[in-house]
Amino acid sequence: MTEYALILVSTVLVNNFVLVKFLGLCPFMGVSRKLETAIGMGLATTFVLTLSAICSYLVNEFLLAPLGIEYLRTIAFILVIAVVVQFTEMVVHKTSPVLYQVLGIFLPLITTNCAVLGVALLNTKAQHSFLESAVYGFGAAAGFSLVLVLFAAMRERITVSDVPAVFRGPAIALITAGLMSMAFMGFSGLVKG
Amino acid sequence: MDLALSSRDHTEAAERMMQNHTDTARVHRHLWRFHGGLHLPDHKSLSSGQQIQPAALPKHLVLPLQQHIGAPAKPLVEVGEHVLKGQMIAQADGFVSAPLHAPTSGTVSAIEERAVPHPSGLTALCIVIESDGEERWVEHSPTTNWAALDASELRNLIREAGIVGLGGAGFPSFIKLNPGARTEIDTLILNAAECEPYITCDDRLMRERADEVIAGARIMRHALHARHVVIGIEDNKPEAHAALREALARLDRSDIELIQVPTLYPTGGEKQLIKILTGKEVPSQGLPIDINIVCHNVATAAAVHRAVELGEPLISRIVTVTGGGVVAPHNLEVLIGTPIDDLLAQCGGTRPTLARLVLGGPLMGITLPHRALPITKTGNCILALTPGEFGQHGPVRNCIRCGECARVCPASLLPQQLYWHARAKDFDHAQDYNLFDCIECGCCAYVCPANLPLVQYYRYAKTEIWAQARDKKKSELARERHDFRTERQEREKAERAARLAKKKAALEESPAADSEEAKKAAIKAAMERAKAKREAADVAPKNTDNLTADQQRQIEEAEARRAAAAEKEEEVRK
Amino acid sequence: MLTAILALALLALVFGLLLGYASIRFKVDSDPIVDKVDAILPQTQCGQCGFPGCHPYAEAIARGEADINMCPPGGETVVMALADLLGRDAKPVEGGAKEKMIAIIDEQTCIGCTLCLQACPVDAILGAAKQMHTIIESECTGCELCVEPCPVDCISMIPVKVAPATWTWPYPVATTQKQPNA
Amino acid sequence: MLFKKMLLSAALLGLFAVFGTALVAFTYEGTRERIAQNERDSLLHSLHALILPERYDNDPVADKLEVHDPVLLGNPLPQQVYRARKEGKPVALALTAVAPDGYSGDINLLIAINHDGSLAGVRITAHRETPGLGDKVDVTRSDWVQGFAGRSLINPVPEKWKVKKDGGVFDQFTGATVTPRAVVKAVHNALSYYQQHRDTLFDGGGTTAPQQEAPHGG
Amino acid sequence: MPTTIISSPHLHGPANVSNVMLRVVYALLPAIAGCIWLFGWGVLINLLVAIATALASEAAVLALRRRPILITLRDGSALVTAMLLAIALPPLAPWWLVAVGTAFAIVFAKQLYGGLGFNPFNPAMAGYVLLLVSFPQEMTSWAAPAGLRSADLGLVQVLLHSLTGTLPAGMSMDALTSATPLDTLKVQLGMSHTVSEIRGGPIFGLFGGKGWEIINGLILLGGLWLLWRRVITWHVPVAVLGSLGLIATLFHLINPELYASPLFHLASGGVMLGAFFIATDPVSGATSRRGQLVFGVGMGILIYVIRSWGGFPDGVAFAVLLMNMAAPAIDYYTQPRVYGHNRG
Amino acid sequence: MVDKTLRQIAGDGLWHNNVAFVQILGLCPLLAVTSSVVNGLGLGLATLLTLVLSNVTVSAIRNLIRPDIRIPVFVLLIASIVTAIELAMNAWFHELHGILGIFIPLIVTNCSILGRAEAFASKNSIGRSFIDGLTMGLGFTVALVLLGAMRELLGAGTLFDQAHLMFGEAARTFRLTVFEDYKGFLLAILPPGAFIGLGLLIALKNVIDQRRATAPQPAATMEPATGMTGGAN
Ligand SMILES: Cc1cc2nc3c(=O)[nH]c(=O)nc-3n(C[C@H](O)[C@H](O)[C@H](O)COP(=O)(O)O)c2cc1C
Ligand SMILES: Cc1cc2nc3c(=O)[nH]c(=O)nc-3n(C[C@H](O)[C@H](O)[C@H](O)COP(=O)(O)O)c2cc1C
Ligand SMILES: Cc1cc2nc3c(=O)[nH]c(=O)nc-3n(C[C@H](O)[C@H](O)[C@H](O)COP(=O)(O)O)c2cc1C
Ligand SMILES: Cc1cc2nc3c(=O)[nH]c(=O)nc-3n(C[C@H](O)[C@H](O)[C@H](O)CO)c2cc1C
Ligand code: SF4
Ligand code: SF4
Ligand code: SF4
Ligand code: SF4
Ligand code: FES
Repeated sequence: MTEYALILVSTVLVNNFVLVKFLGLCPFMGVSRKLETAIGMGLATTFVLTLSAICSYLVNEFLLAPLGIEYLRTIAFILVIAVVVQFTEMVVHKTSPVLYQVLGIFLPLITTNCAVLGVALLNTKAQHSFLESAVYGFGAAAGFSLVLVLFAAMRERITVSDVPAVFRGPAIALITAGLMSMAFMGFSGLVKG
Repeated sequence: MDLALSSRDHTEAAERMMQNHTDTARVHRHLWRFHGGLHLPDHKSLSSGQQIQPAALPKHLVLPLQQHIGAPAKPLVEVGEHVLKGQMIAQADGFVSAPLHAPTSGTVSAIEERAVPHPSGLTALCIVIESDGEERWVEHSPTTNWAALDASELRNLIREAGIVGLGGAGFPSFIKLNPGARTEIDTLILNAAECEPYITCDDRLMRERADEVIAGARIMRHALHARHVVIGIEDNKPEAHAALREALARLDRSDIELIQVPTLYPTGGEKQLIKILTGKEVPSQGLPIDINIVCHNVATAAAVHRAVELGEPLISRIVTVTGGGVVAPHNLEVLIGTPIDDLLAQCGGTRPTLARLVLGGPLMGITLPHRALPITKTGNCILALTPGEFGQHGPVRNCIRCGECARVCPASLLPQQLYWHARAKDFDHAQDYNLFDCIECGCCAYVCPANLPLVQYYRYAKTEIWAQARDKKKSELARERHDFRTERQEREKAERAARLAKKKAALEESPAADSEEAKKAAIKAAMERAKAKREAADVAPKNTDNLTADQQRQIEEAEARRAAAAEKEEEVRK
Repeated sequence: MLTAILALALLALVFGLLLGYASIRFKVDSDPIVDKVDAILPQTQCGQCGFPGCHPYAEAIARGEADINMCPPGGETVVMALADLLGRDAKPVEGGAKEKMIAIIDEQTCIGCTLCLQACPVDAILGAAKQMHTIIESECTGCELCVEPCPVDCISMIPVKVAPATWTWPYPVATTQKQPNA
Repeated sequence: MLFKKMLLSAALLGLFAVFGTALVAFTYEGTRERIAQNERDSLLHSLHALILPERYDNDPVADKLEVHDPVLLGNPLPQQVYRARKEGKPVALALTAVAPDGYSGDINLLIAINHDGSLAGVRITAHRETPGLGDKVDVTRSDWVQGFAGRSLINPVPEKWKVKKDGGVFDQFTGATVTPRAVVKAVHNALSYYQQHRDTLFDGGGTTAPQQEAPHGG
Repeated sequence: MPTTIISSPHLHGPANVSNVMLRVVYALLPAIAGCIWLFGWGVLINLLVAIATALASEAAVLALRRRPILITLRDGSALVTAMLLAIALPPLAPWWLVAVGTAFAIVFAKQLYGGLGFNPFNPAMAGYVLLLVSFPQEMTSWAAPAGLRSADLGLVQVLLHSLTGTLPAGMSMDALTSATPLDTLKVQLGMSHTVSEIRGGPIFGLFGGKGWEIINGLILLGGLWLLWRRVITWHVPVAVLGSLGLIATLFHLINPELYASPLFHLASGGVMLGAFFIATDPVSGATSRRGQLVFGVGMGILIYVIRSWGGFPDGVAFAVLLMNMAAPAIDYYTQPRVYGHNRG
Repeated sequence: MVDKTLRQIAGDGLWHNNVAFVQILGLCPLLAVTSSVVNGLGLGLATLLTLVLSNVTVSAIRNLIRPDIRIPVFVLLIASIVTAIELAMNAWFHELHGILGIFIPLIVTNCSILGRAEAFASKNSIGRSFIDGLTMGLGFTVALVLLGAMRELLGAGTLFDQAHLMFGEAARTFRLTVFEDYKGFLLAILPPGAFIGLGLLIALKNVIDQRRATAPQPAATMEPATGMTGGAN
């Protein structure tokens, strides 16, 4: 049990995907202008990331590894991800129009979020078990969502600030992300190994 | 006493008895508190000792047609007409509107755009009366037996008297005396708080004319069938409180509660007073009447009394002229329309240190660009401030989010958030933070260590939002009309094409009709069609489908102008 | 190597079926974004944006072909609203914001040629052939499209009059606070 | 209709999958040898820095052994032992070990021990110590780690197998004692492990690496 | 027509930004005096370097932006930032360390966002963390407190050291510095010593570090004065100290040999400064009262977590920055109920 | 000579619509691997190659594929190309491959590649798509190298350290020690430094744009040239 908790702490805080591992930065910068959209994106990503971590694990374990074609991992994973995203969209669309309103528009964006492929690849690299893979995926997404939401709230504040003209927009957002990343360094060492 | 005893009066009497049980029960109504508020240096002693004196009759009186919330009044008089004191010179135009009466007898010398006391400093249509100095009253009759009138008759009297709220907002009072579908008005509150510094006109009114206030309260209560009547007065006006208590005792009106509330700006705000006295909150975007409460200013009550029991319309009000910049502060009974300059002169003129002239109190009043402006029904105070009276004024800095403003905001808003969004012109967010619940009391700006002109930001945002709403409405209309036009053009095009096709088909189908006769007939028919069309066009110009009343009016006006122009041309030709 | 190709081809085949199914099953019919954009545009229908009216401009924006700052009548407000809606960065309006104007016809000069009437995109001009024309003030959007066609130059643009009721508070200027007046 | 469209999509996707996979598969076939060689080379490269190539004639990368000792080798996972021999006789071995109590977690070490029990050299292969402080144990940052060469369990005496601050002979860095302390301890442990298993570690030689488990240290 | 339109209110209360900032400066004075007495002249030199850098870099940015300089400098916020950063830095820090940190604080953490009032992060702590992660060696060598160092430096010697890094002959840095109590605790716990063994060391006093107890007391004094002068409210300090104390008590009760006492935690490192002077920074903190409580509790928890299980001996600066990050979201979710709106 | 439109394409890729500075895409590799010039250059070139190949392939098959499976097909193609490149790098730049690690396969999800395929290559001829891929890729590489240079210089005081990873053993001498005896400003090579560094570069670009907007427009040839000098730097 503790090892799962450790994976969670590690992925959410210590090795935060966005601020420390540098994964999923494009949506982090792109979908953080508004708090509400950030929350939507966070939820959608969490769902897809967890699911695709599981699916990639299965594909790796039961298709690639037995056949000895691990070198096709990237292709296979990205296919899995594309399908998971489409599939999610389909299910959400069918089961809950409300949820679709909230999450639907973000789903296409997730295919090109490197965090998703990153989780799949890192999972195989770390030789995680099925459950570990799932927890790792979930933790990564939770960490992503956490900083995305906080960042969005900050950005809403920054957009009404008197930022010098040349820094307005992405520049100050990146510097803010830098300071966030600096703050997150405080968590380093929390989980050793 | 003279109330006809109806069934509801039984309960009323029973309540009165209950309340009579001990005298203190009334005084010790449970008081609530509203969030925030300010303890301010009150500066009231400058003028509170000054008895109400009549202001001198001015030569010219300027009466803006809009002195109230709602539509401007419509003039009933013409230039050159002689009017009598109290004569109605403009009538209410629509439901939310109020008539205007001549404050004195004299001649209407102009109906024109004049500068009005408004923060914009813009002009508006005014009736100007040259007084004849005779103060001749129009015939007016008191209604002594008002208790016999039903509520709607009473309201009509009050409406015809042009009474609007004298507490500041200037909302036509008769509307607020209409409980509407709700038969139960729980509480009528008389606002005697007068919470802003410097102002003492209500204070003096209560000290000197407590009976009038109470009489007005009774009329209002009758109109509203209110179960309770409460007068809320701040505890920094002991004399007024004593006067009212004495009058209540003398008149045996123990059914009217007189409650002292702690002095805390802005206790006099309607919503805040309601909260203090009843613990209830007026819903956002709602009205006191939604929670079965009505709140009137004490001066409004006095005016109602005068209108009903003396038959005098609202032609004067009490104005406090005060501040360090005026030589001798006074409380003056002023005819509506009197120039502010005259009032200042009557108070010994201004001192050279005068830095700013304000109409209203120091927290909510508007800055006057000059003195040649008339007093209107809502003008309760003229404040001549000297630099020393502004308080601390350093440079304007950025908001440091200290939260002081939120601590004092009586509406529990987050003023700094409103500020941030108003500053960024992000009006949607400003509204998310409930911009329109701001009562513009100025508490936030008073405490703001960054000296931000917070209230101006809110006013800017509010007026911009309204302007945007107007624009939006207009653009909606434009879209509709554009779509309609496009559709029409397409329809016409299609029709034309169809006609053409038909014609062509017809021509092809009947090559036999190539005869001379047929051709002639066709030409004739075409000519006739064209003629008919021309005639039709003459009778009914284009574009007259789907018009609004407003457009119709404009068309009529245009036609009239056109007719006049034609006449003129005719004359010229002759 | 063959296993590799086969395995992946199979995977792709399955996924292809799935995606093909999904794409048919969930085809999006119309683009609601166009309507949302159109709702924000001021509907002046003036064509200054380079498109024949607001709706075409909205379509162009939705297609990503037009920038969001091309509508001068809409000004900053519209740019900000669009930026908000589309998640793009707001930028200054092309050509700068303009004062609100309406057209007025000099009724003494008008010869009743109906040209302006045909030009008006919102039917705000009244009149008939050979009769004097009038502009309905409340309907005129100030698009200036009628000015050009008039053969006798009797249409002019005047600023909309501000009354106390339509007046808006000025944006606070930091330094004006606490400055004495009178 | 619908079904046909689906099939078409699937077929197309499948087609491209075949193309793509073929491309990758060909590349894979073309690079496989080289990549394996690369991996060998880079391992050899590290070994060479510790055990000079002249000293042996076998293929230490192939002559490898997996051993397991969570206590002395600092990690519950199996560790690798690469053995160098000359003319079949044991010369030295390099074993991977972990210093678990680094400042920010595990420090991975490659420790080369001569057959006689003296250190041929130590390298840090992976660590997460603070740049500028603890990372000086890395040979690219300072030559502190070179100081281990020639040491053994009796050089210095066990009480002196410590950093100077704790009364030993090894330097620490200003402001960072934790990392050197951890490394010194790990190296010492590895030496102890070697001493305990010295006899069995070189067993089962030859070029074919037996998947043999060394007996547990106790 | 009026030239400018002046909105009500026409009165203003006595508060202004410069006064607020000046009060913070006054409240810091006792602690500064204590630091100089305890750690020597280095503290004073740090202060001077920091203030000079802060003012100069703020002026530089303002000049670049063509904004009024003097009026802005007079608001005193740069002064406060400089002073807070300076007393958080090691007393024997080289001048460039102080200058780099202060310049980063003012330029990157404050002025790039538009200056006073706009910065989402606490400038002083941003500068501090920057230095901590960039120059860990310089940042971890603290001057030993008076009575524990084997040598003393005069003002000129300290100045010389700050400017050139040279010490008088025969003196070594080791003689002047010692590990801080928190650092010692962390390292020695890592070596499997028990708390009571560690606490027996010479650098520990009654309940905290020797000398540090006094400094923290002086800071507390200043903080209470700020409370009394209504510059700050009780919410943040109480939340920080309360939550930290509570968690520390909890763990201390579970295993006193592994987890130090709550008093030790409260009186060590930057907790007092953090609770009264840093977390209370209005600009980068939460605004609403409820939000401030959340902010403070979050900070207390983070301080404890980082101290006990993280890689850094003290977590105040990180905790502040992390909570700064969360402040806008906290504010968003702790809005007060507006008059006339339904609860919830 | 390139004709006008091609030049515009180039200008877009290198400057006006630069993947990193304007589109703010491909951030993960941009920030993750730029702790030194050589790392940045390595990944930049890999990305450049992928972009060119994918653009050309997509353009070549643009008339073949149906809209509903367009994206999966593109993704598949890109993934294949990337994997092939990864294998090649592992074979010929083994150490660099080790350092860049997971960010090589992640080129697949570099939004700019799919973005270019979608927005440009699927609508343009092969030649134009080639130019687009080349300049977009170059623009991205320039960004990677600039950021790498900035961080390496500030963080370690050197430039082109470990150049042998890319250019073979002879290149060890490329290393330029700019500041002797430099303390090392660690922040620059730590994650925060990456964010802040890119922020500063974008601001710098804004400054240049602003200058150029106010200054009288020089010859149009300036545009690509500015980007190029950055690359040769
Ligand atoms: C647009 C508007 C409509 C109102 N309608 C009513 C009404 O129907 N009944 C009523 O009792 N008061 C009505 N009021 C009056 C308010 O309750 C309130 O007394 C008035 O706005 C003055 O309050 P203030 O000075 O605190 O702003 C209305 C006010 C406004 C502005
Ligand atoms: C901040 C604020 C302070 C006010 N103070 C008073 C006051 O002291 N006395 C008063 O009668 N009305 C005051 N008003 C106006 C009341 O809200 C309300 O409009 C009035 O009592 C309604 O009565 P009326 O319609 O008879 O004017 C204040 C309004 C606001 C917003
Ligand atoms: C941010 C930071 C990072 C540190 N990193 C290390 C490290 O990587 N290795 C290390 O041994 N000590 C590191 N330390 C230093 C320890 O806290 C401690 O000061 C030192 O290791 C033991 O103290 P001493 O060298 O004075 O005996 C670091 C300290 C800080 C504040
Ligand atoms: C109570 C209080 C605490 C403050 N704390 C800090 C602080 O911790 N760090 C800092 O840089 N500035 C602090 N300031 C100063 C100022 O608010 C700060 O420089 C702003 O964040 C700059 O915009 C403080 C000011 C006050 C009034
Ligand atoms: S009082 Fe002024 S400085 Fe303080 S939070 Fe409110 S607006 Fe900002
Ligand atoms: S003016 Fe508005 S925001 Fe300010 S204190 Fe009054 S009600 Fe609150
Ligand atoms: S410029 Fe604006 S108002 Fe004019 S047509 Fe275009 S979108 Fe409509
Ligand atoms: S175009 Fe000019 S002349 Fe012709 S109808 Fe219009 S206003 Fe009259
Ligand atoms: S590169 Fe775009 S999300 Fe990582």
